[in-house]
Amino acid sequence: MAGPDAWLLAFRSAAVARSAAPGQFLLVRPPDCSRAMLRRPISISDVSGDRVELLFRVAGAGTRSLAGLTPGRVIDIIGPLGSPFDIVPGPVRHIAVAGGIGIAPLRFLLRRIRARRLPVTLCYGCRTKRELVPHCAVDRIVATDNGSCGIRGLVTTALSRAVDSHPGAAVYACGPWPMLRETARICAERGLSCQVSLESRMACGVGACQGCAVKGTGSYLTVCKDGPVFDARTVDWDQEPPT
Amino acid sequence: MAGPDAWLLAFRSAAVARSAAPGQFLLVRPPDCSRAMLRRPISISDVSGDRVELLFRVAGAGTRSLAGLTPGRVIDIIGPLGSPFDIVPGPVRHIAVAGGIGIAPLRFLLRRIRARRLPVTLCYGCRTKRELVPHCAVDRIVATDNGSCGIRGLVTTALSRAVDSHPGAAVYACGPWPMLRETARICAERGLSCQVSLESRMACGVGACQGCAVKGTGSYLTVCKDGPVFDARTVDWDQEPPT
Amino acid sequence: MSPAAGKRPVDLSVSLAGIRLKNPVIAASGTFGYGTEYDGLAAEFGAVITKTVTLASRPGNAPPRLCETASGMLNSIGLANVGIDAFISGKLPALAGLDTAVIANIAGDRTDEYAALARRLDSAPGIAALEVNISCPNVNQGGSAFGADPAAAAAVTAAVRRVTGLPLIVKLTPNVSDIIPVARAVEAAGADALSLINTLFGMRIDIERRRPALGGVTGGLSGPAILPVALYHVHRAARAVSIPVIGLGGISSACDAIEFMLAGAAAVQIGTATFVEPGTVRAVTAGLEAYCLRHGLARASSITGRLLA
Amino acid sequence: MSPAAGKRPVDLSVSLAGIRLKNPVIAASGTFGYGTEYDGLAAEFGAVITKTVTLASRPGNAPPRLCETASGMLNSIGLANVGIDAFISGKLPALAGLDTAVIANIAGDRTDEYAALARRLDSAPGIAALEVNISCPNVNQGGSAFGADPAAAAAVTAAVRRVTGLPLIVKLTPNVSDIIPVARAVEAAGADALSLINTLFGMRIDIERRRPALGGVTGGLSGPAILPVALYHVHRAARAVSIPVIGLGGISSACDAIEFMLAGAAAVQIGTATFVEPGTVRAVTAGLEAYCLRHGLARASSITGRLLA
Ligand SMILES: Cc1cc2nc3c(=O)[nH]c(=O)nc-3n(C[C@H](O)[C@H](O)[C@H](O)COP(=O)(O)OP(=O)(O)OC[C@H]3O[C@@H](n4cnc5c(N)ncnc54)[C@H](O)[C@@H]3O)c2cc1C
Ligand SMILES: Cc1cc2nc3c(=O)[nH]c(=O)nc-3n(C[C@H](O)[C@H](O)[C@H](O)COP(=O)(O)OP(=O)(O)OC[C@H]3O[C@@H](n4cnc5c(N)ncnc54)[C@H](O)[C@@H]3O)c2cc1C
Ligand SMILES: Cc1cc2nc3c(=O)[nH]c(=O)nc-3n(C[C@H](O)[C@H](O)[C@H](O)COP(=O)(O)O)c2cc1C
Ligand SMILES: Cc1cc2nc3c(=O)[nH]c(=O)nc-3n(C[C@H](O)[C@H](O)[C@H](O)COP(=O)(O)O)c2cc1C
Ligand code: FES
Ligand code: FES
Repeated sequence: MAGPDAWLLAFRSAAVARSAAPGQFLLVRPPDCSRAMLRRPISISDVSGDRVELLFRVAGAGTRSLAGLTPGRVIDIIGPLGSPFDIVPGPVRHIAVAGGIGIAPLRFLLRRIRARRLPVTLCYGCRTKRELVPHCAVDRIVATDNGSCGIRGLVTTALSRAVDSHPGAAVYACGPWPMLRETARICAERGLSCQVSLESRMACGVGACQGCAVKGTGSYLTVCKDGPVFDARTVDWDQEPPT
Repeated sequence: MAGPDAWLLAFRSAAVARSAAPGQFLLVRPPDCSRAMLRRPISISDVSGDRVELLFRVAGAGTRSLAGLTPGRVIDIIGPLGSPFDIVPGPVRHIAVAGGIGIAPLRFLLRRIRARRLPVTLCYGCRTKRELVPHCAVDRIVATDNGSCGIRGLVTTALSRAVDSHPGAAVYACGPWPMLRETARICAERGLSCQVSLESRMACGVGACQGCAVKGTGSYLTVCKDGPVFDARTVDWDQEPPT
Repeated sequence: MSPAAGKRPVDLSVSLAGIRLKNPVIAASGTFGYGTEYDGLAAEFGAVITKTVTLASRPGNAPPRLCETASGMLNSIGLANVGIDAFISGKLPALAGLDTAVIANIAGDRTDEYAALARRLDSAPGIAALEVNISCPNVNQGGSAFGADPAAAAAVTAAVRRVTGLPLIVKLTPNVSDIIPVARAVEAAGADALSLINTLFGMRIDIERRRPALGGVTGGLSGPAILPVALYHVHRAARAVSIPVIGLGGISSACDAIEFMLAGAAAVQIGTATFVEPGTVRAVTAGLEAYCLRHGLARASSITGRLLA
Repeated sequence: MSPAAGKRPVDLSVSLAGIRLKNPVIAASGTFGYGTEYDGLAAEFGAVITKTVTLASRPGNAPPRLCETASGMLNSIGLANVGIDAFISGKLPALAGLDTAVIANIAGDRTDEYAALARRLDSAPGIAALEVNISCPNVNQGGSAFGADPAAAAAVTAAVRRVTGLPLIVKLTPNVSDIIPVARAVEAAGADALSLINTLFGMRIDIERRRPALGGVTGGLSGPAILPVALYHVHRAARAVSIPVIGLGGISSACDAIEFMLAGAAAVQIGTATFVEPGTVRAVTAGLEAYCLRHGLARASSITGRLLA
């Protein structure tokens, strides 16, 4: 466990480690469970050597059965899938915005940004201090609903301040829909590059079934193949949250 | 494991131990398994103190998931259910006839017969020596298909000899349908009391659904409530084996 | 809502087709025998529906009668039952003492058999309502043939209506392309409520023996596998008629039951889930209560039809 | 059978509606995109059926489009597709190189739309057959309405038959009280084969938000949950027509596939199982081979219809 209901699942896979890019995900098959037949999309949360980390929250039957995996068990995955974050070349500063379990893909992104020795700030919002997941040491601003850690309030408030002190920053976000929508708005207002990682229920994970569609500004977009990382300007923020 | 694919599952339950009689069964819920929703009927194979033993063969998904239970896990059961063997008062000798995993309920029966210090013989047939399950020491005649232990041939051949040397014996049998049919024939021919434990697929286990019916000489009989132990004369031996 | 209000007990009772049930959870016909096989369980239910009874006793189909499938089961019991005489003399008396409403489920091969059964039960003591089974998949005549044809369904309903003052619940089959014409026809013919769904037609094969897995060749599919199909039909039927609808098919938890109620069901039935876990009824009533508390509802009946747009 | 004979490789190929497939395992429409999304997998199948294509491109239904159920899933994709022009120019070329037969699945709102699609595809290169979808549960017009009415189903089939020499497979819906009249009508109208089943109507509700779980409100149920229903219809249809029947619905293993073939299916399709395990096709072909060896069958096609009495 990596928090009140966040779990860290680590396994070795040279193939995944070699090809994975931050923002990509795996389709993980829940161990035999009568209530979870389909695979669950889980972001690649970190890679070092051939060790791959997944960080997830128990949301229902599928993630619960994953949380029940014991060391030594084999895990059945497909991936890496999806189109990753694109580390924008040369801006003044990279700002990652995480809401709750949205920290998962950003941990991997932060590792890659740091590896390039680029300046980076993490704005990390959680309901309470207890939910904060330990993550790699970067410059960070924490926001909690109750002020139990960092500033009291929304992570997007922290983001507003951060972008205002770093003009021209590139923003990368993952978290609940309202947070992403607000992040997109803040960035659009200032003309900043903003990439968001979206969620949707999935079946195939490879663009074959059209099941994970979300509304784009033009047509529908598949979260599994066109995303999960999208330029925030291509997403229709007025739709119902897709999950 | 108690043989090549026989498993011994022991647990403590004062309630079951107190009320169980040989021939009765439990409805066991397979641990979460997408291919086995219904409970599986498993005979009570032995009771001592408040320890209850089940002995079972992996036949499919349900028993496979039971075989995967690890020590310390809780097992979800209903029972004891069904009508038990009736230890016939005062015959010359009690003869138990087991075919393969049919030994399961007879182990408990043998314990109870021995506790009453009644004379007993076990005729026990298996495909090979490897399949023989260790059981309480009684006078026994083993038969294997390949002669790897005891006599070579059918357990019913052993039974014929045993009943011929013990006129007036009471016979108790559990095993595959053809073995039971032959056992019934042998006993009927000699006018011996013969009780057989039948199998059938079950849903409710309490006589509510009529799903486990087998043909009796008159009407259908429910294996779960009228049985599983029947006087062999009440069973229609010409029907297709019920499972 | 104040904490005190939140603690006030929820009223689980429902009124249905003129009868009052202490809670909306009903034991489904054929899965609860004649009400007494599950020791002490009957009293947990708002009502208990007995195994379908026919005029003459029936032996039922050849074994095997059961076969498990993914999250479901097939049965080809074939309306094995003791017949109306033995039902009234041998089974009803034991039900009299139970703290639950007793609903008798009837079926026949012809319309006049339904009427004859209803007439007999009309004068029998201790019966709260009749459930008319025009949807059994396991008989050659009658059965679901009535339930698939609006006119035949209406004829059975009307024939029964004519001979009894008991509340009439008609149980429909999901094996139709559109349930609405059947539901409306049955309503117009005098039904007081509908039950849906009965089982779906299904089959399995034993590939090594190359034989159907069931003695009856085909059977009825029940259990969690069919829940989405049942909910679909309940949702549509509840919008199409103004009599109450009782939802069933695959319910194994309070959440499942609430889905049916939101979709428009006034009450629910539990069938297959009782086999898997006899205590399902308790879990469902407790879960209904918790849901009502969480959503500030004073009575469970308020859940019915609250689905948004 | 001698050990040598037992080791001779099994012939997995089947002939169907005038086309020869290297094995009887086919990717089901809508679950395998346009054939290339699953890297390298197409070549494992005897044939690949592309996502239903319509005349104009369609965006599909509002999200969420998927919802899991016990041993199954609901989808309300709504025939999201690129339209016939983009299909022919943008999707077909990539399929040309694949070592598998390509079957194009078509649907329209009206009979003439089906005919127009068939006419376009008749002259398009690399198409082995057409699958005519008269059974989609997720569209308001056409779709399964055609499939539930024998006359409408026959009209669509005849209209398509008139304009193309391609082998015609008609895909039927299980949402009918009796599939036989539809199967026979479609056969008489010129179909070369039948595919069944498409998905069952289904629904789920999110009880906390009190909203349907799917943006499209109702959806189509697929996966292991529906296997017994599919087998039931395949078994009946195969006995009622003399054209080959392709069985699908919930198949996730070789054993499942063999059940359909014993029931009379000449080939099978894999849909939902590919999502769960893309390698299902390999497991099924290997398992068919092993079954044939075990039962002394020289060719997989001998399994078809071998069910005993
Ligand atoms: C690309 C991608 C990457 C993801 N990465 C992570 C991650 O790294 N860590 C993590 O904890 N979660 C992640 N998620 C979310 C995760 O997939 C869902 O929480 C999970 O599928 C829920 O499955 P379940 O069986 O536990 O719950 P269910 O019982 O299936 O659902 C419980 C609740 O979760 C919602 N839900 C179901 N499926 C999804 C889904 N695919 N996405 C979002 N919500 C869903 C349902 O609507 C329901 O409200 C990711 C989702 C996507 C699409
Ligand atoms: C009263 C009773 C007592 C039993 N006691 C024991 C016991 O002590 N030890 C033991 O190993 N087995 C016992 N059985 C048999 C046991 O119940 C089945 O082997 C088991 O239910 C198979 O479940 P499965 O999921 O493993 O296999 P499945 O996949 O369900 O079936 C595998 C094979 O077993 C057959 N089968 C399925 N259900 C039953 C059933 N209820 N009875 C017989 N065959 C069945 C099927 O037709 C199939 O051929 C007993 C059965 C009954 C009725
Ligand atoms: C073993 C069995 C026997 C049944 N017998 C009857 C019956 O006699 N009459 C009837 O109306 N329905 C009968 N049914 C159908 C159930 O009442 C119910 O409609 C169906 O099983 C769907 O509900 P469930 O999924 O909760 O079981 C039977 C179902 C099962 C599983
Ligand atoms: C996500 C999804 C999309 C589907 N789209 C189509 C389609 O476009 N055309 C069609 O004929 N069938 C479509 N189907 C139905 C399948 O081809 C198949 O008939 C059904 O899913 C049953 O098979 P299965 O249980 O193996 O999935 C779709 C099924 C799913 C799950
Ligand atoms: S999950 Fe199938 S297209 Fe995205
Ligand atoms: S299992 Fe239900 S009557 Fe025997």
